[in-house]
Amino acid sequence: MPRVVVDVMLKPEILDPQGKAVHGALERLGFDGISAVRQGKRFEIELDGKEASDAVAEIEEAASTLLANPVIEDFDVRVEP
Amino acid sequence: MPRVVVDVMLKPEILDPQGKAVHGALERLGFDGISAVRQGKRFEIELDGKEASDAVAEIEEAASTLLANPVIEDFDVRVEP
Amino acid sequence: MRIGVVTFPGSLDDGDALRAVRLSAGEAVPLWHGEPDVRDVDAVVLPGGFAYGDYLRCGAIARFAPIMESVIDAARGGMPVLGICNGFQVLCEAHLLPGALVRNDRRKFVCRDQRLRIENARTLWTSSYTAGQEIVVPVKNGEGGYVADEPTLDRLEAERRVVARYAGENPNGSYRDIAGVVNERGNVVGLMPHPEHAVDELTGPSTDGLGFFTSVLESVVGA
Amino acid sequence: MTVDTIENAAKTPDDPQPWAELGLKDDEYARIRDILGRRPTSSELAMYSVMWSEHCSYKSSKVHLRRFGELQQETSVGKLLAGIGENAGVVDVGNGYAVTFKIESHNHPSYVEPYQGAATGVGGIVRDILAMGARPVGVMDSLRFGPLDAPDTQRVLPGVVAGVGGYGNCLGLPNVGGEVVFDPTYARNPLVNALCVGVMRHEQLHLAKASGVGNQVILYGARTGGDGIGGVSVLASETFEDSDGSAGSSRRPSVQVGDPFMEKLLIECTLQLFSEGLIAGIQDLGGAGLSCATSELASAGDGGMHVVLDRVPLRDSTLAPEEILMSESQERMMAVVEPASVERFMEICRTWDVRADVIGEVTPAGRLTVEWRGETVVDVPPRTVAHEGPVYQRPYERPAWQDDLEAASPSSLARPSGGDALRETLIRMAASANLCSRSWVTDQYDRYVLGNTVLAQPDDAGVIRIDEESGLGIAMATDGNGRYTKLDPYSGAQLALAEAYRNVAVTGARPLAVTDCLNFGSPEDPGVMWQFAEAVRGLADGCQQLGMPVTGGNVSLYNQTGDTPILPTPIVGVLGVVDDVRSRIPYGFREPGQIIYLLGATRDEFGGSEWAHVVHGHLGGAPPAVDLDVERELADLLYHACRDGLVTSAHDLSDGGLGQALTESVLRHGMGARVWVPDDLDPFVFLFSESSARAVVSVPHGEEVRFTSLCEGRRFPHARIGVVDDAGVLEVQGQFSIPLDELRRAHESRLAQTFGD
Ligand SMILES: Nc1ncnc2c1ncn2[C@@H]1O[C@H](COP(=O)(O)OP(=O)(O)O)[C@@H](O)[C@H]1O
Ligand SMILES: [Mg+2]
Repeated sequence: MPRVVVDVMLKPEILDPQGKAVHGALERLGFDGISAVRQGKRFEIELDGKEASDAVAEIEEAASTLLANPVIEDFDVRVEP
Repeated sequence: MPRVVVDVMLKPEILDPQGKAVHGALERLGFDGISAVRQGKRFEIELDGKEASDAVAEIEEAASTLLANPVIEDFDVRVEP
Repeated sequence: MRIGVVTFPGSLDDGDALRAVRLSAGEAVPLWHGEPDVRDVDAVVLPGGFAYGDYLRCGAIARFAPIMESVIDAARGGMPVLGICNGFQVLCEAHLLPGALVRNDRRKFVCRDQRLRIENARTLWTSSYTAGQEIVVPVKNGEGGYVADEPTLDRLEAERRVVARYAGENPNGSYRDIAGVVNERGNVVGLMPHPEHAVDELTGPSTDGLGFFTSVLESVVGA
Repeated sequence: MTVDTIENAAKTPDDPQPWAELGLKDDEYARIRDILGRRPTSSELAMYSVMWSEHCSYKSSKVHLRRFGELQQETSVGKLLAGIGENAGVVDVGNGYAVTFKIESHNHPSYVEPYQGAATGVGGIVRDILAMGARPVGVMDSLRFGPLDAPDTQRVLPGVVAGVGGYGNCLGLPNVGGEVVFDPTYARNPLVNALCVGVMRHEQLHLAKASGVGNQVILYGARTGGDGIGGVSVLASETFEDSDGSAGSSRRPSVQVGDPFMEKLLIECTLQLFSEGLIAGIQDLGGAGLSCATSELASAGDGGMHVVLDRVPLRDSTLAPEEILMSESQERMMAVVEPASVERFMEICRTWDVRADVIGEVTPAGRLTVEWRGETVVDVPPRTVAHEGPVYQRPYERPAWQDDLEAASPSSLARPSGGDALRETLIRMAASANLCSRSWVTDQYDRYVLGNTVLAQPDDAGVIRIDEESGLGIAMATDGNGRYTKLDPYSGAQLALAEAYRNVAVTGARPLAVTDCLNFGSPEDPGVMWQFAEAVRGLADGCQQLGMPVTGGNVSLYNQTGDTPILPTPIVGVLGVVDDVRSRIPYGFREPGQIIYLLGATRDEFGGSEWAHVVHGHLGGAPPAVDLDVERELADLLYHACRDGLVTSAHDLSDGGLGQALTESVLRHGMGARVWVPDDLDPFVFLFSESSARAVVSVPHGEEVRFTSLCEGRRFPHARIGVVDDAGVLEVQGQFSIPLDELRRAHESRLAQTFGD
């Protein structure tokens, strides 16, 4: 079944407290060499029937109105094999 | 800079209220042909210096204890080009 | 004067907002999210809560509720609209107000009594206060951090459109301690704290919140 | 996939069945065969195994719990409208209003997945309250964790607190109280007990029974998925720790994810269904899912029900019938509806966007039958599933170590002497895990929503207004002290009762009724079983003495790690009525010049005390003496003092004694106090003893005479111990003084330091 994935991440200039907290926790666990962690959302959208490539344009539209708020977030839409 | 991405999704048998809400909203907005939506988390981990591939094993470990709860979530760790 | 309070599925503070309107001698009118328009009300309150569960992003789904089209039109036409907490989030999502509200910097829901400074006492919702006045009302949110890009923030400051600021501790990481903003025209106000929970000494930390409701009553009657 | 039908079962009597894996004992399995006259089908086996689990059948505790049923079934206001055995007890609070309340545990799931475990714990108890016909109006949470600084507490506590808040806040129910207690025995075995309270008019009461042949059985709410399958039996009958102690193995029960928004819709939808009179019987779906709801409804009603399992809407189409019957998917309810009302029922569900399906009907025969793909997979007498499960007389015996524990009196422990040492002790106690400020936790809970919260944290009890006009309200508190209970389970349970009772009374309310959650170790350990039996006996005797019924509750057993059980932890919730919430009493000193009185007698009592625990890590001796008659006198005194406006603040004394109560009272509004030690008391005993039946109150300057004559008239011990001032220090004359800032830092920073701001 075709699947479209949308990743939504906070824009770099917006503070990401969750990513920061994960970064801190990783360091406490002894992982070093990490320079930054960002946390965002991942949507997996299963399409029935429709060709995934046809749907991408529609989903781009949905991403910019609903799934992401362009004031604070960037998004990326792609068809997953 | 090397980047490792961790995707965390609820296991398929676990209820995903977030995905359900998004699915409903997409339908109300007139996007049809969608059979399911799942919403999960995406972590982008930037490494300084270190070879990403070396870090993956370590991050797999962290994912199972910190980023995901394997009782209800699956995760996927990969190096992003 | 008739003040409508919209109930979305998942609205929680609608009852409190209706009570606050009544206590300030307005006529409280319950409105349902599925109605096509706001009927004959003179002002609208979008209350706190978790409309549609708010699982995606607060206010993101409510913004598309049937009644919102009419609220957006009315707001553009100058009707007083107050969004409290979730209502503020809805107004930002609907682009009636600039900026956005994000997860609290402490990553926890926070409920506490909060000191606020009223910065602009000339909006339709704050005229009962004096500029610089400090009040105490509850704040309770999980995604109450107000953010916007620097130019927007600068413009808001320059145009005196910051309505209220957190005094004392900033509970959620809001940029420049912003607790509430108003649109250019001065009729649409978004506020993260909850004045409707501060209308009765018995159930709130103060009665300081009444001013928002008496303001709109006076301004519309006076107009 | 072949389906095990009753025909098939009759033909293949010797097919091996996994009854042991499902937690059934061999005699239990034999009994099922006996009841059915054949081997059970796999669906029947699933139903019996979950319904006969400890969690659902109370098989080890039942014989003891009967004591609660023997208590009087009325309060000082009126008869109970529903008691033990219903989803929740219902208490008449006057003016035509009734209140329903209950506490329930969700301990094991909260260890496995803290956020969701705690969240669904709140969701489950809210549905119990809703099922009685009431609008839920508030929640409370009683929590126990391992040591504050243990690594696992770092994982469990923030998740549990976020889960309680996440679910309750999203439902719009104010959180009005609870507890947070730390002890090493709760490491890997946290306790998450959630309480919900609801309000209705008398005539709105609904009961869980399926009566009226031909009435339709409707399942509504969320779809059924594969979550929590087998959870009940596995959770309640075995410890969830694997032998290697690791997390996340496959033997772990699966956990459900809650959808509070769905539950909010379910509440509003159900309340509308009630108000239009469309519901003949109703039951929430909780542990054991459909197995429980169908068998309990049928068993309590006319005794017959037919269900077509194919009509259950599924989230996962591959589920087998036994899985559908066992699924614990959240946010579902089952209603019994007259045929003529079905259409309107469906219409209302549609307005709320709630899915509803007719899945069966009430039948005359005394059988519960379930059909799947046209064949019968279940055909059982419902009573044998729901109400006539096994009952055990587990052996119990006072443990051999109990004598040594009692003999290890705290009297030999080194006590602080001199002002500096007392000062240091007071500050150390105020900052200790069990006594420090709970605001890090409670700030994550919405206490304002619904606009009727008159008192909430940090006050001694939550007070909720239920009638805006008359000011009628209710007060609620939960308490429990595992250390006291370990020293003496009988008195420990009574001390928990006494404390909750007192916490309700200090707000000016009249205590009416009790709910309880009994958290203990393995019932297969005779020592644990003795603790359990003694605690129940103590609680029942105590309720009888105070004239309060136990209206319902919950038992959670097998709380242990390896062979080590948790401290025996009976949590007691007391409900009180407030005639007019406008006269409620908060705690905290507010006005300089007011006089501070200590009510009640202070004795040298340190067994199980917070002081012995914090300073010496000691547990031994006897807990403080309980005298419930004196508790009642204190409650009565406070009620009258409150009604006549003679006190402006009141705070009960419990863990940490007077020192802790003073600390909290001065910090509340930043008022100082000058306190003196009565001549007949040692300063250390005065400050840190945990004698029961005491409270500290402040009296306005002009009311001293009236107040003292009230006490004298009742011969109730009272001592004038200090005065409120605005000097910014807590001073104990002749001993020490502490600036409030210093005290505040000690008391308020601990949890934030540990768990991060
Ligand atoms: N888990 C919790 N949830 C809600 N309220 C809590 C919780 N823990 C403590 N509280 C509140 O914090 C205050 C102090 O708690 P505690 O010292 O245990 O009270 P007390 O000793 O009077 O029983 C009380 O108002 C109590 O209800
Ligand atoms: Mg108390």
